[in-house]
Amino acid sequence: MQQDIVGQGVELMLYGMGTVVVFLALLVVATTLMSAFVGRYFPEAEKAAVATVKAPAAPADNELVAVISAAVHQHRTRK
Amino acid sequence: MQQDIVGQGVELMLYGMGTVVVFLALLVVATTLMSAFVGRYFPEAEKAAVATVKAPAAPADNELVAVISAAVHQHRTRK
Amino acid sequence: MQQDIVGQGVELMLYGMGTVVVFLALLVVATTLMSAFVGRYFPEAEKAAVATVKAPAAPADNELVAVISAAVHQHRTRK
Amino acid sequence: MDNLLLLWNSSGLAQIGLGQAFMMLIGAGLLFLAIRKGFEPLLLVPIGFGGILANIPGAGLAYSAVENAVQGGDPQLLLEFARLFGVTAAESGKELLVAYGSSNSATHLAAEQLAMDAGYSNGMLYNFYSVAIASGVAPLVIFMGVGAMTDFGPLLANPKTLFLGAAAQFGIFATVIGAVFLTSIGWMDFSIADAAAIGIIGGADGPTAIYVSSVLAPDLLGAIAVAAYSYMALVPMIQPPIMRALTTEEERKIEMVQLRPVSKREKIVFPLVLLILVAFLLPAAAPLLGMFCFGNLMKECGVVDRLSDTAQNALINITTIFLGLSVGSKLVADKFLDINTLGILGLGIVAFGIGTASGVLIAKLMNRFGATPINPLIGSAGVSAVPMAARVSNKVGLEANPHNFLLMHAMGPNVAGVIGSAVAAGVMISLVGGN
Amino acid sequence: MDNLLLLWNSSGLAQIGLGQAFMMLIGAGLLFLAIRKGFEPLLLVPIGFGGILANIPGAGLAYSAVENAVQGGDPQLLLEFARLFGVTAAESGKELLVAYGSSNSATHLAAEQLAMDAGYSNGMLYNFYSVAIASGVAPLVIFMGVGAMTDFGPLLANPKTLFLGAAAQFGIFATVIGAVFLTSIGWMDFSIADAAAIGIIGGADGPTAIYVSSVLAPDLLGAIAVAAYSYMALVPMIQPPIMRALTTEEERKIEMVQLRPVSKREKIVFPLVLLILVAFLLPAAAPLLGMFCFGNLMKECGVVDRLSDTAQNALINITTIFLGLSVGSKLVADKFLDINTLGILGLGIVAFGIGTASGVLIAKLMNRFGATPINPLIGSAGVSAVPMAARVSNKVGLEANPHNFLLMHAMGPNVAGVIGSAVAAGVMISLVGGN
Amino acid sequence: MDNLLLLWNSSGLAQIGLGQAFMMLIGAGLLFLAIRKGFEPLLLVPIGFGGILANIPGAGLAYSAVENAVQGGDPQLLLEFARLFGVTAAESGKELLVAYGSSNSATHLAAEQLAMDAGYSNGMLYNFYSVAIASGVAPLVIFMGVGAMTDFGPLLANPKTLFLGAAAQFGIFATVIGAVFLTSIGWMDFSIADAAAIGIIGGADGPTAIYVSSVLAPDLLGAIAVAAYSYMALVPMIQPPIMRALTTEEERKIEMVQLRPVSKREKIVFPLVLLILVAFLLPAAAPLLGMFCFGNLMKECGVVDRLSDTAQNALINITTIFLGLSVGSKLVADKFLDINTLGILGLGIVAFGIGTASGVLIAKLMNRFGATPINPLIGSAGVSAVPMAARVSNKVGLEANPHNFLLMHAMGPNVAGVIGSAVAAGVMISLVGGN
Ligand code: NA
Ligand code: NA
Ligand code: NA
Repeated sequence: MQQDIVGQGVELMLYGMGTVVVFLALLVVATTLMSAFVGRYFPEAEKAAVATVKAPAAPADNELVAVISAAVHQHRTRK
Repeated sequence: MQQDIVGQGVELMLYGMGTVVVFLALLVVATTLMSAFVGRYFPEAEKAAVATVKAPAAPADNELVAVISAAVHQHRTRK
Repeated sequence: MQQDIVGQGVELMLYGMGTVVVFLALLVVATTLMSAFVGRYFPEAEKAAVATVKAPAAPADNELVAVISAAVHQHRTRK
Repeated sequence: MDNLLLLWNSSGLAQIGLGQAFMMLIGAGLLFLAIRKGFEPLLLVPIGFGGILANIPGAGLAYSAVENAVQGGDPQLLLEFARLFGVTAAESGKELLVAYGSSNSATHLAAEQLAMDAGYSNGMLYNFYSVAIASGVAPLVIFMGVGAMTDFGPLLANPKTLFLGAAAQFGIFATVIGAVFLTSIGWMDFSIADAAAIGIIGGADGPTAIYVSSVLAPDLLGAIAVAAYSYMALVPMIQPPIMRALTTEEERKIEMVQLRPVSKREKIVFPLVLLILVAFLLPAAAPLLGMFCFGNLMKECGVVDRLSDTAQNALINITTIFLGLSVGSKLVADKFLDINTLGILGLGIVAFGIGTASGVLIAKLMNRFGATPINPLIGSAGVSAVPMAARVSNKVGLEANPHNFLLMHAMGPNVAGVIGSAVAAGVMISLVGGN
Repeated sequence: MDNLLLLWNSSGLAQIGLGQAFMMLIGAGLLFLAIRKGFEPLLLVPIGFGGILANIPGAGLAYSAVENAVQGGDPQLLLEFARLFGVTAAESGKELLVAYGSSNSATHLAAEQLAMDAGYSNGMLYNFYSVAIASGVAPLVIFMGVGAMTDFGPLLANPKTLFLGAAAQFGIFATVIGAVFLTSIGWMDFSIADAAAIGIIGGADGPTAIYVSSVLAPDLLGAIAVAAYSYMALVPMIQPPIMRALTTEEERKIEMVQLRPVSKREKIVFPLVLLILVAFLLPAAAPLLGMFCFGNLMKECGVVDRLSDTAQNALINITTIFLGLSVGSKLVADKFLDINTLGILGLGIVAFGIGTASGVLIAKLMNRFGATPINPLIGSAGVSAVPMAARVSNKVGLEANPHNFLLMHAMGPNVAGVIGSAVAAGVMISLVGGN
Repeated sequence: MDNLLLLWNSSGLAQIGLGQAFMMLIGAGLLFLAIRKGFEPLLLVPIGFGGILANIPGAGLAYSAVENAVQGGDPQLLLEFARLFGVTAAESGKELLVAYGSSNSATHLAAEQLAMDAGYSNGMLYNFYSVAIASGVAPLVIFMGVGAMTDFGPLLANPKTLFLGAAAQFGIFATVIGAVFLTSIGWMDFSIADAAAIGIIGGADGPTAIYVSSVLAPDLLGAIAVAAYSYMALVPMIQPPIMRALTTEEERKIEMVQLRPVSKREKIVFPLVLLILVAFLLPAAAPLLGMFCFGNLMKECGVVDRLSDTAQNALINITTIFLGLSVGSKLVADKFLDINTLGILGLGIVAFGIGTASGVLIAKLMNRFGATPINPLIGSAGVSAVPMAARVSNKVGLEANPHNFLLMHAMGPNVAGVIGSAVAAGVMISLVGGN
């Protein structure tokens, strides 16, 4: 990379942005194929519902804390 | 510190104890001012009660453990 | 250990297996004596029951998780 | 009497510099924003507090033993350092440290031994930084925990949204151009590696930003991390105007089709698919995305819940505490107070803006040519800033159409943005990492 | 253009070797077994995933800075390494690394400095391995956690079962003989230390196997750990046929007398008794059994429950994650793909078989000469593999006699087996550790 | 045959010394006190167990690789060490280690390499000690956790009680005088740094004592930590007689005015006020009080509860386990069995007594001249030993007046005592740390 820094920056942008787009495009393809394959050969209809309900873990975790602290609170107020 | 060790010890006591007293005295002043300032400009009467009730965390934590283990115990005995 | 590797292996087996057996035999003796001693001088009939019930910790821990997640589940379904 | 002098000289008041006082105010400011305004408190509380600790005059908590020794300023010792670094004894302490920085590993070791023998030791925060960040482990462990908290369901239900995650990364590279431009016109002085690290702020992803700058521009890490987390907290203020400016009322009203249910198995296989793609196309992104996929696999596979729970709680919390304090150690005055820091803060917010804009615009494009309707508002979520950006999309959508819940739809580009910036990080490390 | 080349050359596809591709399949296979078949998932998920990461071409995650530098292959640098290791520059990279391995600590340090100065660094997994396993801490911490989860009640109620735990360790030493035999006839090439490490697979105890091989045969650690955990998961398939073959219907029907209640105090004193015996007879086993006893004491003493809970949860989970990934780093193709690995896998299953058999046979013997009846099926639990082996004894027992619950009786030999293999580990380390 | 010999020689019985046997009894005694009598079990269980491990003959768990190598006693190796340390080869092992201790960092490194190359390695407990205590991190992390468990409400409601926390620290400095006096009359042999470290026992604060002695007198750390925790457990026996002797029935009957409610905001600002004072007046106390304030801020600010919870549980528990074992490593016979240890134990209890007395006396003084009545019994709580000392004040108060609940009033001086001893620690480190 002998050329000036602006040149380097432009290059970095071209190659970088290019890679990101290509990579995620391939990921779209791979994911779609994977989903089709799994759906075709390993269907699992009933579980699906659960799967989507279970949703993100973070909230779940927060809820857990909430539940417990609620319990603690009850416990405190009870005595 | 060329002088004998007893001298060093006495010196350490004087300077050490002095610093402790001065430091905590300044902390008394700073704390009092801070409380006055906060109380004057950022009053928060209703919250206060809660604040003092919430008290030390350690007990709270023990209680939490207590609550949970109680739950576990119930659970065990239930089955 | 100049001799050939097979010789070393046989030796390792003899001394190793010997040590294991001797060690665990001594442990049997020591344990039996200890139990007798504790039973004689520090009996603790009532506690015993509890002790055996409490059993392994791992399950307990799993149960705990179970209980909590149950709580969380209720909590979720409730809302 | 000498003791009294000793005590006074060792006190902060006797030694405090203007810069340190100022940086302590900055630290206090970050604490205020975190506690009162709720700006990413999990990171900004430790960072702000660490920033205050790092600037305590005379404590040298953020300095290595060698730095503390040089600042100690014993002439005899300075002479030995100068000889060791092969510079003239006349050099000032600052120049000595520059020479130290550019010397090789063997010299580093010798200098450390010299400092230790003279009774100096590494500061607490310096040790935290070495273990948590210089080793690269803390950002990776946090990324694993984030993976264990991430649900790829919405992304799997609508993979096209990955393009939005890609588009929003344009903010990263536009910022790189901005940084090199400011350098070329002489306003700033960034190397290409610095520019890359600054750009990653536009990734709106804390651990990624910290990881990249720890590799490419350790000196700028403090400013970059502070900018990244502050702007992530400001997303609800930064994004909406841009989103409204670039979309019509009708577009914002667009309702999207209900997402299909995603099976557990797809969720288990996805992190492996992603891992394989990384392995074959971009090994430089393997540490970041590898740990991310590992965390997600632990969450989804359902057979190692105790590991997954620990990764989401005890482990990520412990790591966050030390990561935050370590980042704070980079807020030490003589490293942070620099015109470049202003440049970084300025470029960072530009990065967020451009990322948001490109996400929205590409969403409009896809909407034009795609079959199923896409609400352009979910494009802005592509910058990541999980889950804030997705919530913003949802909120702005509700303003236009009270019955239009975009949250789940926005989660797709949102997590795609995390992958996107990690990929960008990989490219940058493999292209300019060598420098 | 050069950048495009740079990116392509740095991509995995350009660099992947057949071995790496194969090992990534192995890693995927382990994940499949762990997730779908439930094979010891807590360890095999991290190990399998780590194995995939370790073989990502071009990422060098499992290599030290020096290994990465040598593979980097800059001629000038290789020349300097060759000079440093005192070999002719002609040597290939592989030979250079052999010379590096056999050089002394000072040379190691110099080589690391050389690699660092050339811009190479340790891979992520290599760092995990150094901290978690090479230091020996991870297996010890896990053993402490296991101790905190172990209930010695059944063992204390019937100490004789310790003999079954001893008998089953014969599998370990028989395997040693097997390993040296294969070497003597030239099929394999194991040192006596290697043979000892391989034998410990028969201990059916993960942390013990990892600890021993990290001391005696680090290069074989990957294969040994994988074999140990896989076969522990296969216990329900490996043991029953052997148990049935060696026992008569009548023997399997034997009902054992109800275990006496064990007092809390006995349980508190036991780990100390064990510790004293270790201290006086086999100091080499002190780290392993010491931490094991410590964990158990924390559990039983009842006054440090918060420490015991942490040892059983957060601490052991965190350690397991990094231990698993570290073991995975040993699944790197050029170390794992070796005829010796096949030998290890073969010998390992033999070890399990022989251990099971000797446990059952000694149980029959004790049954013949002892006063109280012993069901020979509990002998097989002596191999440890807690609690799987005990469950197997119970299951096979129920087949013969639906009212015969052997689980608690089998827990005695089961935990005795853990002690037995730790003792065997100690003997081996003190006898061949010096080599 | 040689193997049998090898095994016997490597066994403990063949090598045990009287000192080691005695120290193992001491360790068992600590376990008894902790488990049966409830003496600070969270620390004394790990310390006691670590003490037993450290004294296992032949295992060398508490020794560095160099110490193990010297004790190994291979003549050739000893010769090389002697040359390295520049002493005559005639020297005994003990003298060699003294020379090693006084040699510089470069020599240390060379000696370690020599020992490693000879096949020796650091003992498990030695590694724990290096990572947990020598680095200073464990006491700091525990202090952070303590901060996250501390409620400054009572102190804020009645700041004057800070003076009681100051007064009680007189025990620390009186003990320093005692130590130097015993030295001057030749009964003991303490340096001024040793004396300072011993005095801190009077701070009745575990982590502070361990932190200070790790800096000022690492060799005395074991005795100091054991004394500190034992006497903290004995507070209910040590304090009441002194409190009764120095107060009249009437004084003990004094009822104090209900504490005013303290607002959340005061609690959030207080740790920052304290931090600023430390920063400006006593940077040497910054690591200890900085982490303490950080923990407290995390607790009070209310926006990082998940970090605060982790700091109070998983993190502090994990750290406590390794801190305890590390302290135990200092109970190794040849370092602990020393007349100085008796001196330390004796001086320690004196420190507690004087601290208690001065707290009570100053309380009486303040009562005489102050407006609002102060019950002198809360003065004894100024030694810290949280929360034991406060409970003692409450208990003794109830004896005199069954309707007089002093607990909350005593919590003020109690936490003030923690700050007080941390300040004293800072002064000592900055005054004698240089030596
Ligand atoms: Na992003
Ligand atoms: Na075993
Ligand atoms: Na105190």
